[in-house]
Amino acid sequence: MTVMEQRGAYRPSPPPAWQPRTDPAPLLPDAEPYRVLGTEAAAKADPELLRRLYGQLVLGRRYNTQATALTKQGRLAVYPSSTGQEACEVAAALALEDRDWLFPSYRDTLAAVARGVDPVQALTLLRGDWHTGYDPYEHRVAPLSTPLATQLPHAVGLAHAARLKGDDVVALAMVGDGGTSEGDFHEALNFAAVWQAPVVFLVQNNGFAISVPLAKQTAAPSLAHKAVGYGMPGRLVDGNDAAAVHEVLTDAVRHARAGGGPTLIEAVTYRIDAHTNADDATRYRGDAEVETWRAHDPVRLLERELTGRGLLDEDAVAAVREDAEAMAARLRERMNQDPALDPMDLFAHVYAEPTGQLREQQELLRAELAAEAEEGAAR
Amino acid sequence: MTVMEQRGAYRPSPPPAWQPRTDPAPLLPDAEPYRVLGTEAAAKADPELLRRLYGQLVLGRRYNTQATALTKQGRLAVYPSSTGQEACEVAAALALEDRDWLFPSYRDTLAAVARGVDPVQALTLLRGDWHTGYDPYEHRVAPLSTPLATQLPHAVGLAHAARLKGDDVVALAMVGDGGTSEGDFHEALNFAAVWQAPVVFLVQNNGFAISVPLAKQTAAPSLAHKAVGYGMPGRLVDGNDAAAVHEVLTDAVRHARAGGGPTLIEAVTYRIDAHTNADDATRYRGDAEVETWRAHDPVRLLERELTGRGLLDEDAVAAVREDAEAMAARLRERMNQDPALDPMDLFAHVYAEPTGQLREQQELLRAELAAEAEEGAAR
Amino acid sequence: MTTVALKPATMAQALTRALRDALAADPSVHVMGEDVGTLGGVFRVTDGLAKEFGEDRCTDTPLAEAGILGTAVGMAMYGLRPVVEMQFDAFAYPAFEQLASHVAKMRNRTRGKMPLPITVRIPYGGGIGGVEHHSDSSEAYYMATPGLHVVTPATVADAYGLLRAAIASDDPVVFLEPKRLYWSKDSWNPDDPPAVEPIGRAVVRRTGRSATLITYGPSVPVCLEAAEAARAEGWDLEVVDLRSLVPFDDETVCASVRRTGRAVVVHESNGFGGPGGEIAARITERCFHHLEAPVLRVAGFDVPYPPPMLERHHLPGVDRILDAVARLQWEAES
Amino acid sequence: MTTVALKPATMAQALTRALRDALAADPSVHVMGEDVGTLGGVFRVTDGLAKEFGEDRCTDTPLAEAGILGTAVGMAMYGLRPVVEMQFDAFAYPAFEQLASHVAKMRNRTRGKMPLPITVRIPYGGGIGGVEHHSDSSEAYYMATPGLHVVTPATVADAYGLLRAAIASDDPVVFLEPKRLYWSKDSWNPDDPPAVEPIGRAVVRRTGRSATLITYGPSVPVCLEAAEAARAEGWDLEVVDLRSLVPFDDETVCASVRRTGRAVVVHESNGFGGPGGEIAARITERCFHHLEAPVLRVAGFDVPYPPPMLERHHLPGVDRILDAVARLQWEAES
Ligand SMILES: Cc1ncc(C[n+]2csc(CCOP(=O)(O)OP(=O)(O)O)c2C)c(N)n1
Ligand SMILES: Cc1ncc(C[n+]2csc(CCOP(=O)(O)OP(=O)(O)O)c2C)c(N)n1
Ligand SMILES: [Mg+2]
Ligand SMILES: [Mg+2]
Repeated sequence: MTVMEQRGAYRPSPPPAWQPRTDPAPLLPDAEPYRVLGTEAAAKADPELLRRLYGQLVLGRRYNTQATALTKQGRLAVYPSSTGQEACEVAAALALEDRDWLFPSYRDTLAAVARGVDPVQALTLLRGDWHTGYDPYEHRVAPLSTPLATQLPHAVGLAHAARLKGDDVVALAMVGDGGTSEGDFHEALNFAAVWQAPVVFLVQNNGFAISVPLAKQTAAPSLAHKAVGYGMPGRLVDGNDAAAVHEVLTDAVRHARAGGGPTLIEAVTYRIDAHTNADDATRYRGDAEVETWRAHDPVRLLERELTGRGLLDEDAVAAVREDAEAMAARLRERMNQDPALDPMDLFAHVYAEPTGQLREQQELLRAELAAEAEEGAAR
Repeated sequence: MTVMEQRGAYRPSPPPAWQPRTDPAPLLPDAEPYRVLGTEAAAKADPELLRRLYGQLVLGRRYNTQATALTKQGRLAVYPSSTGQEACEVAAALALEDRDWLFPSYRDTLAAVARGVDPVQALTLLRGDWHTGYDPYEHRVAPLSTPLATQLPHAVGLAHAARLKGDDVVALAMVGDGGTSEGDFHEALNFAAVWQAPVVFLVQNNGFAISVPLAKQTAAPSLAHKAVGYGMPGRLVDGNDAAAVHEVLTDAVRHARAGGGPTLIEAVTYRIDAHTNADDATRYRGDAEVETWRAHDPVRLLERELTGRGLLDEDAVAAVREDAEAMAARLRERMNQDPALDPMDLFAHVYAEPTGQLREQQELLRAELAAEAEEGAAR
Repeated sequence: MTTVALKPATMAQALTRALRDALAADPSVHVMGEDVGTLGGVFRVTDGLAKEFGEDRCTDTPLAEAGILGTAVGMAMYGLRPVVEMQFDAFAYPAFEQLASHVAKMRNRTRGKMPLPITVRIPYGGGIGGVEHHSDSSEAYYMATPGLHVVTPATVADAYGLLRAAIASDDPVVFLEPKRLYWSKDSWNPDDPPAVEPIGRAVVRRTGRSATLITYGPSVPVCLEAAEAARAEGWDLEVVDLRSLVPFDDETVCASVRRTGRAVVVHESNGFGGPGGEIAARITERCFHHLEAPVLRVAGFDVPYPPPMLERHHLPGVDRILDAVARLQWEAES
Repeated sequence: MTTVALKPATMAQALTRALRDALAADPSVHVMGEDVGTLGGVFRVTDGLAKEFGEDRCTDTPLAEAGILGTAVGMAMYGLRPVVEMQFDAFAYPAFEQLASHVAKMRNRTRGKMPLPITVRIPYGGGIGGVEHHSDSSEAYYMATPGLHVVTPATVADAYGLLRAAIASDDPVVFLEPKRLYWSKDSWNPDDPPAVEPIGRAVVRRTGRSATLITYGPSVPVCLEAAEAARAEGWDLEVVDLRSLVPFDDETVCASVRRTGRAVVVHESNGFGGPGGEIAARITERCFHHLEAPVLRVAGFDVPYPPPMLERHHLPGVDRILDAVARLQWEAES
């Protein structure tokens, strides 16, 4: 049986003999975002996992604040912070197996780092020394995608290819609430469902697309309600509840790996910082809203759960914070070094072999650089 | 209150204080396509309307067969027939008020004609003498759209503009099942819902996109299930039941006109003919399937209802058929005349004023035509 | 005698003023795009417009460029004059089908019955340290699409005049805004903004006798700088600012080249398949016997736009322009 | 002595054979697009492939061009070699963002770590009586996008050889198939199909001394016909078939023009901003002192592609080419 034949899609019979079709009910999301922390479900969660998530959340938060600080020091051109969204970032990385693939959006540096990408290489795009700083194949992390939603069909294609090759690889694709409005979102979800590709779509609904609030982006009951229109399950989860996001993602990944097809997950969260350091968020939202969400901070939510249940003591908290500070110090130090640059790289990777045209241009730049060096030496 | 403020879209509160949102239940389609003919609902239908629909169906069917015949005679380059889908075509035209707008896809010549467009002008695109043969403003029918689904955002924009101007105009946009896979479908529905634009989307699910069956196009429970993901109602209707399609469309148009926003309607129907005269449908589907659908023919369905209830006698049937034959004869006659062509038209409408570049090219062609004419005269 | 109060203004401010004046003058003008409302646009070009004219006249759309341009088409069909903002050059690509297959063709398709007076504002080009996809020079795509006008200002005054003209045009105009000139300044009289320039006329920004630099948008200041520097080498360069790529002003360009006998076309866009090929070819067709040397081109390299730290090597700079001028076969003259 | 059994084949058949041989030779090759499976494509180029290799190797996709190309990108990331079919030229536009922002740039973005060996087959050009959107010559868009190869065959043998080479290339190739040559015939030996041509070499299709016609794809047969007709006027025309627009074979082209001293570039694509500008400009840059006349261009008019009944007036035909040749300033010679 080919992959094409495994699809359980519908072909209507003539209306007079209408056939029962895919049942939409199980594809609809719950009325409320799924939560674990502070609920009975928390008791069933693996304490080891919770502690691991906590450690990563603290590291992630520190990474965000450090990277933002680096923009102020001119060491980073721009940083789209995921402060307030660390639960999603970290859970996305931890829900995957090593052989799986992550497709981050431009805001998801942290997910890439949590998956193992070198913290400095992950910032290459935003520092401006190259477009992607890491080898995507090393940790199976696609380049951070700047054009919104365009990475979603890539994830579908990769997952489909893996399945065709008989590999049980899952692709996790991340996108923002704003990105769901793009045609590529639609096409990716549709291909995934038709092909029953092992993909999980994680929408971080952080309330805004730059300045545009969700109410101007969609009129849907929830973004998770889009799933049924493709014939895949839609799940709604509290995006600040790391345990809940991790559980929902893990379930979806398992489902996909088992051949169950794609899932759309909407994680309800909030962008605490401005869109990027270059943005002025006071132009479009009030402090009160931000404060409400600060009270629902993902790090503190998990910390409260862990300390309340005696799974984390002061020493452990201190140790985690120390780790985070050490990471930040290393990051600062490395980012303070100027990256090595070779202007001739402009031509090195356009094609496998530079065309004749590019070789001519290479020579032109080489000559210019030589002249510049000479002038520099002469001065 | 501006149009922007009237939207009833959702803005989530922090998960700990999750707010009730748009109720998805009323947005979901029924489990079965809505039917009128042969059900109790038929008794409530206006006999006058049913007879009018019937007359139009017969005319429409005849138009389809005549146009297809014209392709065989080389009088039309190509014709995508809507035989089997006449109920949708005709109901779409009749459900609209005069001031409303129709946005047909490339297959919907018939809807344009049923709305009043000159039957020959409607074929200009397919005859090949120009791209659009009619003035879109005369009957408020947009040009037949060849690039699939691209006309849907146009309908949304027009409806939105009318609303901004205070006109209670509704736009009805038609698209095929295949067209729902395009990004433009998604973006149009989303804009419509966010703007609460007075648009009705009619998807004719005729089972195929050229050779590709619906099962390879979508895995959704139904195409109408896509509506909830945009926050608009989705309706499923038997597309061969003219009374049902007319009723569902009329409701949706009324709802839109009253400020209730857009509706997505899936009409389940079947393309009886090949994709176009140039297509060989035996390559991808069997006769048995076609026969099942022939048994559910929209013209016969309505005829059965009308004659069964004594609303149509043999004389009336004969009169309708005579009208249809007369229409076909006029169409044949007019299409047998070669259209008047002026090659200089190539330059006439590219811009309001031809650019200098175009004027040069105009002169070149003018000289060529003069030389041609001279040679012709010399021979 | 009245004294005119000249005040400094940036190109961004001139654009804002043009939009404001257009919105005030004509109720059918509507501004729309991502973040153009409450925020005033990521470059603040639409700053204050939503407040002044309401969100229905300056609208934050959902995040979908094909949807933005596609709905603008529908709005134009109903008699409005949409002014669409694409947030950055590369983010106009999702709208490419709407642009190429509808915006450019609707008037022609309907024998003039359904013109689409749409202005598509696109901040374009590099030099601002933008990460990938934020610095493309995409004018070649639009030039190759009959039915579009393609316009790009290089001065504060032209930013105002050309944008007003674009909005007033009954044809679709792709209005390319050189990002790195947004904060360039000039003085003008805000009580009497510059006249609305007709679209399609190039202008000689600097007269000279030795050779002509033909350029537009972000490269205009660079060429003027190069022309200054060239004096030291004994070259007196003329600089032509095209302002409009479509329609193309053959007259002004050829008059200059016939006078100088030598020309270099300068732009940021990639050289191969870029605007310079068309420009050089049509000059050569028209002025062949006046040319002392082939028309040369100085352009961005044929590579994807480089990362911020390398962009200065990609962009045509003064030295690269002067090197090209030096290759204009001056020996042949003597 | 072995006798070679030459048989007639159409260009469409040669393309089918190339796909079949590529699918058979390399399990990573996957064909995908609208109607390419069961139907075998609207031009039947993929006829029989789904049956022979299964639907997973030749796949009917949902109707969404960005989705097709976008998923192909992901498949290529995982080591496959997708061969994507766009049903018609204008229907490739929805995929423009994926093509320009990802397909063309992924190798560069990742410093060569993530090449995308994708072939995008696009039936292009007119002359088949297609209604609007079915006859665009969109090569200028692709030429202006660094990172893409752009290839187009004009003969049955090249259709085979170049498509095999495109699929074998580790870089993305936009493979433009001249629709109206699909049914053009030539004889070949099906047991020993022509060698795989390396991409990037033009070929002289006809030698001549008076002037060079530089062309590609659908205009090659027209130019050969024009060259025959020119004999009556006393002109001996050389015809160069570019075959590859990117990379561009300056060597072959310039060698010819240096020999003849005169050139006309011929293509269907609109003239303004079309490939001819680039070609004429680079010839002039390189061969200025060999030119007896400016390089002229014969191209489609700068109008949206006309309806079927008018297309013959738009397309460069023999007469228009000869008129251009006549304008090559022959007096200057004597
Ligand atoms: C195709 C495209 N259009 C526009 C942009 C410019 N842009 C960058 S981020 C952004 C908002 C994204 O919002 P969302 O998807 O909610 O993600 P978030 O920033 O909230 O993480 C926009 C409009 C882009 N990167 N890509
Ligand atoms: C954007 C675009 N892609 C491809 C095509 C080529 N094409 C024409 S009709 C068709 C199938 C359409 O199927 P559907 O939407 O179901 O409409 P139907 O033909 O059944 O009425 C295709 C692929 C097109 N016209 N536009
Ligand atoms: Mg967001
Ligand atoms: Mg269909």
